[in-house]
Amino acid sequence: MSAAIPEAENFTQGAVQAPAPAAAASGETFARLLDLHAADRGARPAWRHKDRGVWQTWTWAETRRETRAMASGLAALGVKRGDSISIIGFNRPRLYWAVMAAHALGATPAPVYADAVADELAFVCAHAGARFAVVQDQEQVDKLLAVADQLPELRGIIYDEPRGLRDYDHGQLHDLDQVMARGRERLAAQGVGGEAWLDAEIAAGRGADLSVILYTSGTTGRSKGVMISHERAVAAARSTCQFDRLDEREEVLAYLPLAWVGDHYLTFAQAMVAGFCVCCPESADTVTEDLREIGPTYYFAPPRVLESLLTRITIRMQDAGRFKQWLYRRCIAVARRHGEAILEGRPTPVAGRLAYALGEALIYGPLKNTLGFSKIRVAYTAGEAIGPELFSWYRSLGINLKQLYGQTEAFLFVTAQPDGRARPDTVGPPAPGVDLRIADDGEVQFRSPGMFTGYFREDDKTREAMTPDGWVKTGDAGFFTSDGDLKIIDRAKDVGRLAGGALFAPKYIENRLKFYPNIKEVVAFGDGRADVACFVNIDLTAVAAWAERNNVVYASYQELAAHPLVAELLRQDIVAANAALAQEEAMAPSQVRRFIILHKELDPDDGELTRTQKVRRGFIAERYAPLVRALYDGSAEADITTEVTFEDGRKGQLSARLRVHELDGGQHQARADQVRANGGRP
Amino acid sequence: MLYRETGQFKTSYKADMAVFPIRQDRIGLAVILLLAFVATPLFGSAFLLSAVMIPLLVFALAALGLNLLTGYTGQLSLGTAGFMGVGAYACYKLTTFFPEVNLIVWILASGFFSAAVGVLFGLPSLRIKGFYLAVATLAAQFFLQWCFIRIPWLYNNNVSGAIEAPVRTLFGMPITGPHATPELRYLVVLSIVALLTWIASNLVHGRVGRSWMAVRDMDIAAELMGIRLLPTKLLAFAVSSFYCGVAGALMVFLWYGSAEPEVFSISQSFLILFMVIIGGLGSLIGSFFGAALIYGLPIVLKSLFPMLGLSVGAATIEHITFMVVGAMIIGFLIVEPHGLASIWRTIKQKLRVWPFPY
Amino acid sequence: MLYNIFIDPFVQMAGAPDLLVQALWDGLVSGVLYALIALGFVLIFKASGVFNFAQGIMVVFAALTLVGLYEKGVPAYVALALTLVVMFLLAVAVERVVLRPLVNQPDIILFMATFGLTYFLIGFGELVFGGNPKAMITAQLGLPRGVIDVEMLGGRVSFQKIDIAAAVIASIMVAALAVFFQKTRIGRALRAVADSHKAALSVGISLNQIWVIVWFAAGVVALAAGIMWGARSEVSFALEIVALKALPVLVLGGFTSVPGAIVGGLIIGVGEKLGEFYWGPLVGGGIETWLAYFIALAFLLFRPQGLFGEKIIERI
Amino acid sequence: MSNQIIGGPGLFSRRDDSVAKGEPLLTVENVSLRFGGVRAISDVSFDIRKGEVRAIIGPNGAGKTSMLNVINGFYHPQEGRISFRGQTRRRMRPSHAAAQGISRTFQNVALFKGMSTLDNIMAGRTLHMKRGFFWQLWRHGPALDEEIRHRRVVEEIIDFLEIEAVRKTPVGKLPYGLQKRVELGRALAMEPDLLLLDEPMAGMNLEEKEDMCRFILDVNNAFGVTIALIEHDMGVVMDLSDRVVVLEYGRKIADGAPDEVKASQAVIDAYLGVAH
Repeated sequence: MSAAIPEAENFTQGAVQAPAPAAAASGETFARLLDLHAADRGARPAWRHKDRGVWQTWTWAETRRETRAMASGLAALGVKRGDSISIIGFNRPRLYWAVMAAHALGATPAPVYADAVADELAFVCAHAGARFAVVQDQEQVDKLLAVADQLPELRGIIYDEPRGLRDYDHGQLHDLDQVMARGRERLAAQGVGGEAWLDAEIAAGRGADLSVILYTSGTTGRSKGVMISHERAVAAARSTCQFDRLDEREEVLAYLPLAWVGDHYLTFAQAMVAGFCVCCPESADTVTEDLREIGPTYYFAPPRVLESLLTRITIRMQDAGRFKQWLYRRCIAVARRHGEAILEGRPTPVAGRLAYALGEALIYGPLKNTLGFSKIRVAYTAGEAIGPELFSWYRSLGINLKQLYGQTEAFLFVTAQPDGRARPDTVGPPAPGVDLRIADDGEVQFRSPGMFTGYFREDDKTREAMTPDGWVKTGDAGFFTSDGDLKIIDRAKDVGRLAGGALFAPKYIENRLKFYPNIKEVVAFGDGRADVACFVNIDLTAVAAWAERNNVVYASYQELAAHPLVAELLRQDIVAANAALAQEEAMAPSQVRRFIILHKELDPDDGELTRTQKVRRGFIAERYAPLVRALYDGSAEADITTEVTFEDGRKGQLSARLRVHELDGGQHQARADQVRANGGRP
Repeated sequence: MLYRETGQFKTSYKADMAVFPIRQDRIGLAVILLLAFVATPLFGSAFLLSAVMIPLLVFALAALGLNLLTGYTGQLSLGTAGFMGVGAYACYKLTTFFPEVNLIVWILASGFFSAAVGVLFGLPSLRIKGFYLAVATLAAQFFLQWCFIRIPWLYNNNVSGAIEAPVRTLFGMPITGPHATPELRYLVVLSIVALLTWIASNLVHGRVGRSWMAVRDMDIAAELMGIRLLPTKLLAFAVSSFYCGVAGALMVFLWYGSAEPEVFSISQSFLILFMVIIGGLGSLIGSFFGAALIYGLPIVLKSLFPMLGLSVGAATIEHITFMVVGAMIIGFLIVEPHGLASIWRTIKQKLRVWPFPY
Repeated sequence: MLYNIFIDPFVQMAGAPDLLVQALWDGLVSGVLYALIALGFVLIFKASGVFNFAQGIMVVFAALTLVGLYEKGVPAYVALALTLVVMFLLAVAVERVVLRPLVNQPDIILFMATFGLTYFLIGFGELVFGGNPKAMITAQLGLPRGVIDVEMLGGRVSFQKIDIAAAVIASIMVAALAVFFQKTRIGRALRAVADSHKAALSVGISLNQIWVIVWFAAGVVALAAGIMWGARSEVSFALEIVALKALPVLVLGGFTSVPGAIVGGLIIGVGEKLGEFYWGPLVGGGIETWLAYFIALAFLLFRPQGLFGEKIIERI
Repeated sequence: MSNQIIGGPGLFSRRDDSVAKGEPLLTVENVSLRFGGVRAISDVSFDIRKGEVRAIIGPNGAGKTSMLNVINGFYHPQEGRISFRGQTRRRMRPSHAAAQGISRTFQNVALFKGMSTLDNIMAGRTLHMKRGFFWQLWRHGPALDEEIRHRRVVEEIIDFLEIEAVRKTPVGKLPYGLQKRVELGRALAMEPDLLLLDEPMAGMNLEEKEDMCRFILDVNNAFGVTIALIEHDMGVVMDLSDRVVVLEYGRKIADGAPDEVKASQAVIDAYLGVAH
């Protein structure tokens, strides 16, 4: 930790080498952008990492120096132009630098999810044809070694944290420190691996070269390698940076999986374009405090993160004193009334402004402070539909939270909500430079600056994914609202029809239900059926808290889920949701008639969810076939036995007898009327 | 609630190990210092300065000294007043021997004499602990007080048997004797207390403080980790007595003006012990709180009765004060055994996590 | 010099044995009083683990109440009875207000609490009965007065009758306590508590009752001590200082040993009297105030566990 | 170098190599210990070789902890000799033992309750802090620089033991398992040559035990610290230790490799003798 990391006071140390003349190059590459930043803002912080208790900080100049050392070191190991390099681990500066180092050498980084189990890992690495893998620690090394036989092309593994690896056979295993040390020596010397040589390598990079292979989370079947070229990636990032006026002053926290397009886009591509500072948390279980310490100005969170955060807030507030609770409720009420209007600069009564200002001083300010949101200028959420309540809750606090609709194939941005016109139910107008159209079957199709150049080593799939006239099929069904915003209802292929012929959009229904804090996951069925029924996962945090307050005793998740009172609890939510559905002509027929509370949480390790926590409906349907049958053959309960994978990878059998809960029509009709009475809100 | 810590991240250990890592705290401290050094002398009445602030600071300093010993190192001492006396008499002898040397030099120097005495009576602490150690310190208390009475040399054979602060000047202005202005006396006391408090915080935040607390929390473990008990404890005794000594000197020279041995009696020791307990063992700021409360309370009571229109004899008030102080000590121990400091910490914590309860 | 310290005093003793006897006697008598005060400490410490700093004040308080009541026109014996009642109420109050809320707190906290109690009692006593010293109502209580002069060892040694009475009463009291501890159910319970609280409950007495009882017992002892003391000098809070002498006594005797308290008391009493009488003059007298502590201190350095305590083995 | 393992430059630079790996680092010869009449240890001899993990096992009250106390000078045996790194000694103060490079953890956690995790481990560095009192008065400047140097080392340990999340938490608030870990950290901070662990896994659940085992092994082979440990969990002992010495009623009844010991009749009797 000594030499490499300067303490804050000697930030500006180290001369900034002049970058290679960019003129020589055709098209922009990230490698050349790094040189530019090192020249333009060499002394500004580029990367921070909470390590050894303090935020170790690297300036752009230092980042460039480190990256070059790594590049030269990797080259010494035999990394060549066109190689692909797997990058596996949690958010660590040196893993991002590995990406940059690869760029410098004209190699292609292919990040892999750190929590991927061994065979997923094997598939991705093998498919990417990785010749080298830069990994975080022993855990990843072990996984790779376990599947080494499936990776014939793998020449070497470079690890960042040597902990526990000293006794391994280092034939193919390299310590990143040594690799970089080697690199420094080579840079110092002339000839191959020297500064000049490396500059040449960088200059040799073409804008059309691959900048990254991003593997889709694979909602359906095996994941595919999305190829993004330098020039397109840069173009996309630049347009969105302008869109949100992001500049070198931003601070962001890199806490999402670095193999995910969102993270690669926000914390790598945009940072490399705008030249802002990226901060990596100390460890997975300190993210909350680290977020609070850093106070990002630009923030991205998937709906489920925001959701669980709000749940935690609510639970914590329930332990507060009577006065505080009262104050909190009052202020939040005020925020609900005026918050968004003030945020969007719409006219607001003076009294409202005053009340809001008071609330800001008493509640919103402190709240944002304890959450680490005080400095947020732009925040996005995407990946899933977000509950209207949830969405406007955050916005009403004065957090500029917006939605975007994106795809790996588009290198994220397809649509994005501009400041001042964020709606909870739509995803906004096309992002700058993006052409958007709706096919006859309702599928959304686009052409965008960041558009992918194809699926790696899978031209047939590429062809499937594109229309003959060069538009990309999103596979999502949606339509434009009157004010030109896109509204996504579901996966195009998932949109089916009820036996009655009415439209059936499972995801839409599921999201409706998921907006209730007690419900974690929902899987809706109904395609070709008479009516809609669903599986439900309880949200442990919320329901457990509820159980505590109502002293409901339980020993396990399974027991809690099976508890009749819990069933009653969820029934009320679902009735409410039905009432809301009843409001919309298209959706009225798809009110939920029956539900089963699953005895286990749906889990990526069991293949029930994708790594990005999307439900794999088809898979679940066959895995839980008996239950699905029970939902429709009118039986009151059903037995199910499933195989589960434990934390440590062991497998086991889990069986249970689950009740089928009926919802009689009349009841929620009544609710529906009542809802209509109180203005459509459930 | 007042705190806005988001974005206050540390990029260096220096910043991380600062005594006041949070910006809002630093601001608060600055404000307090400003009030103490500028506002109070400018706008404070003579009564406030010489009858409230100066005594308060002196007691705070003594309490701070005792806190270093009892609160941080866990060595119970009932001899505080004795050590204060040593400081006072040492200062008296020194300044009467060498009148030309600046009094402030002697005030600080006198601390070393009480430090030496403190070490002497700290020696038994190697073998004896807790209540047993109290005996050793009581021995000190009574022996020293006896010396103040029986050794005429100490008070230059004054017939009164008391020591009288001779007139001394600072930059040509008198800081002792009848003509010394309360403002100047106050500022001198304040500066010395501020300086010593800063030093104390340096000590407790570093190696020394850690070894003290280690000895307090688990002396055996501390010893097995190479912290040598005797030197550590003796150091605590020395520093503690130094502080008490200086406090004693300040008390006589910049507050009372003169003093009989009675001033340094056992009850004074108890009073300061109470300040430490109520203020909070093992907390610097607590010492100030404790001093403020225990010393301030009687003043408040005295002014309270007239306000209520009751004419009560001074003696009665004295008695009531005793009762209240006693009751308060018990009350505090029941409500918050860790004293005002801990209440202060709780409040601060609540403000930091506001609106959440934890 | 050395001669003055190490030889001369003993020459004096040999030279005037009558004075020596006198000194010894005086020492023994004050020793008895120290012992009585220490006894109160021990009772409470044994049963509730509380180091009761207020014991000294309880002595004064008891005496003050007695005299105060008498001055208010209550007949002596009634006043005595009433005082006992007051001491009982005090015990109850202490249990309710101090001990019960502070149960399971570290010893040091309880110790501090008794400091508070001390202050409260001082304030309270003075508020009710006035701060100025009072004379003990020895006669009214039918205690003997006057002096018995005995010709012995070529000199005249005078024994205050009250002192003899004191010694007698003290020994009766100790005997009574001994019986109480050994024979009665409660007594056994008390000893059980000293070992483990559960044990006490098994005897069928709640901890709180036990506390009340011991504090009351301590109160009675205090009253006795108060009367003796008042009879010799006068009743005032100056006694508080003297009460501190119990500390060295306990150090000598060990905190939990009744015989220790007595022996310790006598040693201290005699020790400091002889010291004052023979060595005091060398340093200008008045060494009584601190000699006791130095004796205890010196003793501690060699036997940290006290006279009757068993050796401490430190464990980790 | 941002992820340098503990054991690299900085930490453990002080490592003393007067004794070669495999040579006896500490030898106990005919040690007997009595409290008054009670015999805690009678005439026990064994040695601990540099770089090994040495287990001391035996039924409750066999004198195991007393043996550790003797080794690090907290108890003084009436008979027998102890030599550490070749220097023989009869009695010495615990602080000397510490200074010579013997550190330990305790059966029931003996952390400094009033301090944070960080301060506890920092306290473990006291031996290595040289700046005198008068520098401390000033704190800023040399004293603080020294503090920072040692903070670096401590942070390595915190990282190694994976307790970043509780760095600034008062140890009193930590769950038992973590407290044990912090205590290990404090002992490590002394950069010992010999580390005595008194029931490091007492009262832990399976997962915590596995972690602790991993840490102990890492400590042993990553920094080559010699370890002597008392443990009741036989499984753990057999996995961890190179050699085992068995005590019963203060006597040594067996000594050798785990399997030998397991086979020894005396041991079997001893363990059948007491409920386990």
